[in-house]
Amino acid sequence: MIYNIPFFAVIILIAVGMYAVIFRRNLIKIAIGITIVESAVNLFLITLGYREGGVAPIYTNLPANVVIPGGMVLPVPQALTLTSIVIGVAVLALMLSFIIRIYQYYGTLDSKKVRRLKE
Amino acid sequence: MNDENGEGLSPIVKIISGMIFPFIMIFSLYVIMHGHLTPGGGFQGGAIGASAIVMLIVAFGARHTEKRAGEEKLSLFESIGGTLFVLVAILGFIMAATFMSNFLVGSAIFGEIPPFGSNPGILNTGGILPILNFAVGMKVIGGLSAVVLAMALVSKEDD
Amino acid sequence: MRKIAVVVFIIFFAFMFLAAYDMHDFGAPPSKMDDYIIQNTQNETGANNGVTAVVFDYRGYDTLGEATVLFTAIAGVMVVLRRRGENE
Amino acid sequence: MLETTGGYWSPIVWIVAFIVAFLMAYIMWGMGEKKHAKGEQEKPFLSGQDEPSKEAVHVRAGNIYWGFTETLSGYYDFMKKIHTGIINDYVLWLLGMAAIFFLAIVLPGVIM
Amino acid sequence: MNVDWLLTHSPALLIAIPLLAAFLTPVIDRINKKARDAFVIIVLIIAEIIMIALAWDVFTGSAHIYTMGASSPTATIPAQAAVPIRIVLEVDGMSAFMGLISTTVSLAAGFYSLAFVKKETGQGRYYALLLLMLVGMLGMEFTGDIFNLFVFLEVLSMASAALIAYRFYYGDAVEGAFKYCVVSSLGALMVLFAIGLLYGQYDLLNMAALAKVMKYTTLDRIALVLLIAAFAMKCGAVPMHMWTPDSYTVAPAPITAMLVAASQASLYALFRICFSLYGLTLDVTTVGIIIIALGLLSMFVGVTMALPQKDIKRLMSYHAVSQTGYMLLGVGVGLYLLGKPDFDTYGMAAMEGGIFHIINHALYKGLLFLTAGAIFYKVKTRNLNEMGGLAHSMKFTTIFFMIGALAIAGIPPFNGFASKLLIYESAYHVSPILSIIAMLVSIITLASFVKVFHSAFMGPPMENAEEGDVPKSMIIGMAILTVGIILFGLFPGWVVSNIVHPAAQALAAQAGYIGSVAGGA
Repeated sequence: MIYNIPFFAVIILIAVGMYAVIFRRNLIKIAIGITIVESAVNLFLITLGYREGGVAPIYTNLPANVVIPGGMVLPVPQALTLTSIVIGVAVLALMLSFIIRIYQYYGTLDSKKVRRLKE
Repeated sequence: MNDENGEGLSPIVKIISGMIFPFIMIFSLYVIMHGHLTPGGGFQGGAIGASAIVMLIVAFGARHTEKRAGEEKLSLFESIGGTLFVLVAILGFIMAATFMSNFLVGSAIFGEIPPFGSNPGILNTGGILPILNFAVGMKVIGGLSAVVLAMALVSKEDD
Repeated sequence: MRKIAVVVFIIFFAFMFLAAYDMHDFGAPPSKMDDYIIQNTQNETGANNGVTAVVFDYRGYDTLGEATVLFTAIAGVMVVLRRRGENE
Repeated sequence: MLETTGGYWSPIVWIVAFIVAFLMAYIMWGMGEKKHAKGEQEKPFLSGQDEPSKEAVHVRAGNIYWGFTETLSGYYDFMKKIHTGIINDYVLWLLGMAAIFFLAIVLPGVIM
Repeated sequence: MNVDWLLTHSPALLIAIPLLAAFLTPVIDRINKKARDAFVIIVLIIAEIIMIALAWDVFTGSAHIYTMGASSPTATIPAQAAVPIRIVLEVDGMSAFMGLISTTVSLAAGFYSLAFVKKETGQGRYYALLLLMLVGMLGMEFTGDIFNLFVFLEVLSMASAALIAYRFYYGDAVEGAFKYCVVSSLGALMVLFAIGLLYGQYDLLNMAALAKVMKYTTLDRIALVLLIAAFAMKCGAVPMHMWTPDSYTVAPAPITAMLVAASQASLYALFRICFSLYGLTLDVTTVGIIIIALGLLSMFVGVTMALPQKDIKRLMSYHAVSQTGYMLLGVGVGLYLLGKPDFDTYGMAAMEGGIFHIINHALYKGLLFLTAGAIFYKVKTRNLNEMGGLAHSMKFTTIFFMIGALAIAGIPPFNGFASKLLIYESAYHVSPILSIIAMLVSIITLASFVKVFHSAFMGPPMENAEEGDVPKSMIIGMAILTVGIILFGLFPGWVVSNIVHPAAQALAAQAGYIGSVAGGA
């Protein structure tokens, strides 16, 4: 369906992120890939709540001609996105600090060499 | 060009970032305190405030910033913000029926109920929302800047 | 090995595209719960901003969890990047 | 007393039975020959050789079940090949299993 | 503040008290270290007491509903609305059961940590993260809201990842933590995407309300696949188990015991999704077979990989994978038979076995990891080849280890036997091969623990081993779990009918789950 282009964009973005996680061996690139997937999912949540021609669900200085509730976009997906963005920041911070330590103790960022734990 | 620690950017950057630092903080506070009226809120305002501190870290160097406000102090700030959030949530038990209930709606503090529909925005509304926004703002300012400071200090440890 | 990876990748995303194809039309979401929130945010929470009302009131518990995640991650960063040799 | 579909299981009865069996074994052991010589007779007989010290004959962990892993070496080689320890592969396994579940659960619904 | 008030608010209190304590712990740490230790232990004991009270009330009465921020805890649906708007906590038998596991294991780990991390820096944050892990587990188990499940899943993952890397100076600890962090955050993102799919279709986030309108469309199927894959990965099912040994091995021992409980929280989420969210709308045969297959693979691969390991904690981690297989098998058989006429006889027994095995596994695997930590504390190595003769100096640890090892191998009269018996008998009716494999796995489990016992505790004493056993607080931590194992082993009938049966019933009866939040099904 042609109207679903934003959803297709989300999937393509997820595919890009997953590609980085699976096929790239640099740990920082893996972290970047996860962040891209994260952004894609956030984009997905935001697009879920869009109503055609809707304005933000804020009553401060709201234009008079807006239909309530049909003329406003959905507030819940925005709140979910906000939550998920902060969670993404938290994950990224933790992951980067792990990478810093890995680089100190292994001297490399290659995921094929960061494997003292195996079998 | 460098100060006695051998780090930080040029004096021009230092002076200008020092000058605009209070303005960014005021803007951050504005975004936090108007969270229940306009787009924005605790997280967004907190991120702005944290970016001001990160700007200082970049301009003056991590060691210099650490002397003024160490990562431990910043994360203490964060702990206090988190505690405030939970305490307000727990007050819901005592003041009203359930955890996290908005017990301030209808009271004198932030309790005004705005007229339905479009209005210019009254600051004294929102119940516990402004307080929670403030708590979260504190948390985010403390937390994010503490993370950046910790990472900047660790990358300096080697040399 | 790389061939298997490519095949898995293609199968997985074929079904994800199926999901995108099957979604409701963009711009016309179902809105039972959200309409209630839009209509009642002002008299129930006293806030003009619907999103903030959801974030801190209707789904305030989620925000508590989210603040906890942030706190957790920051405590984690401090633990991982801490200096050693103070207590020992 | 735990009722199962095929019967029941009662640990108390089991313990009583265990104690009874233990007592019977103890009594039988007590009825054995009592006048064997201490010292010389307790040592194992190794074709006249001296018994090696305990440290020398202690089997280390890596050697226990050597025969088992050797017999199943084909299986274990395959397992070692799979457990690469590379993070990319871990994610690929996750994605692969999701793909298999997709084929098993979603595909029948789409076809029908 | 009477008992009724406490019971009504206990679901929220159980989250709020450890959470507040977690925020306060770094502050108290700056003031006094001893006060911090006492504070953490007191909070854990309070949580345990409230949890037991709540669980008792749930098992004897009905499910507790708690609506966050509403005018009354049971007002799930506002007057003018047709669906739940706010976040609802729903503590039914299964949630209370899992909550008991989480708090008990946390209490043991808390006591154990007092001595175990005494020489480390950054203890204030260590305890804060330990409390946050408890919060994450309880949050996941109590919530009735699917997005909230995601949030607490992330709390749990982040706290676990940070604690796995606690001893970062070993290098490989950070590697294990990084791997855990990557797979768990990707899994969580898959969960979030699935939540988006469900939300986009029904505009609902409450699980009971979603279950009421669930139609099992293609999108629902895709969401189901993503949820199953993510949660099966998080609970360590083969072949997505590779992160499990990596991260369990390098984490400090009390944290490993907590991680066992944490992966069981994911297992709970998997069961909750299958039984309560989808229930009979899903294709129970296919999904049941998938879960049974995952269980069989986990059992077999886990135990065979455990046998040749030389690292004591890595060996036990593979056993954790293998024991997870039993739970998947038991509950998978239940799901396979759900809605079929056999369910009331074999299906229920299988589910009881699988669920009983969850608590048994948490107790004895927690205990075994704690004894492994005690060994590491004494000899400073995890390599079995370098150990020997520890029974000479560590009497208590040896006894605890023997009890744990006999319980995990399913030797009567310990608790492992009771739950495995239930699983064998009921799985036999689906296919005899399932029971045969399960028994075979049990035998190899015993074999590999004989190996550990022989190489760590038997033999001549080590030259460089210190005299004496581990400190008292570590023994208390292990003793808590040991008492649980013995009690559960001696009174399995009472436990199954009073604790496990309500939990299994809560999972199987979807109508009850929906009805208590969203009105009649």
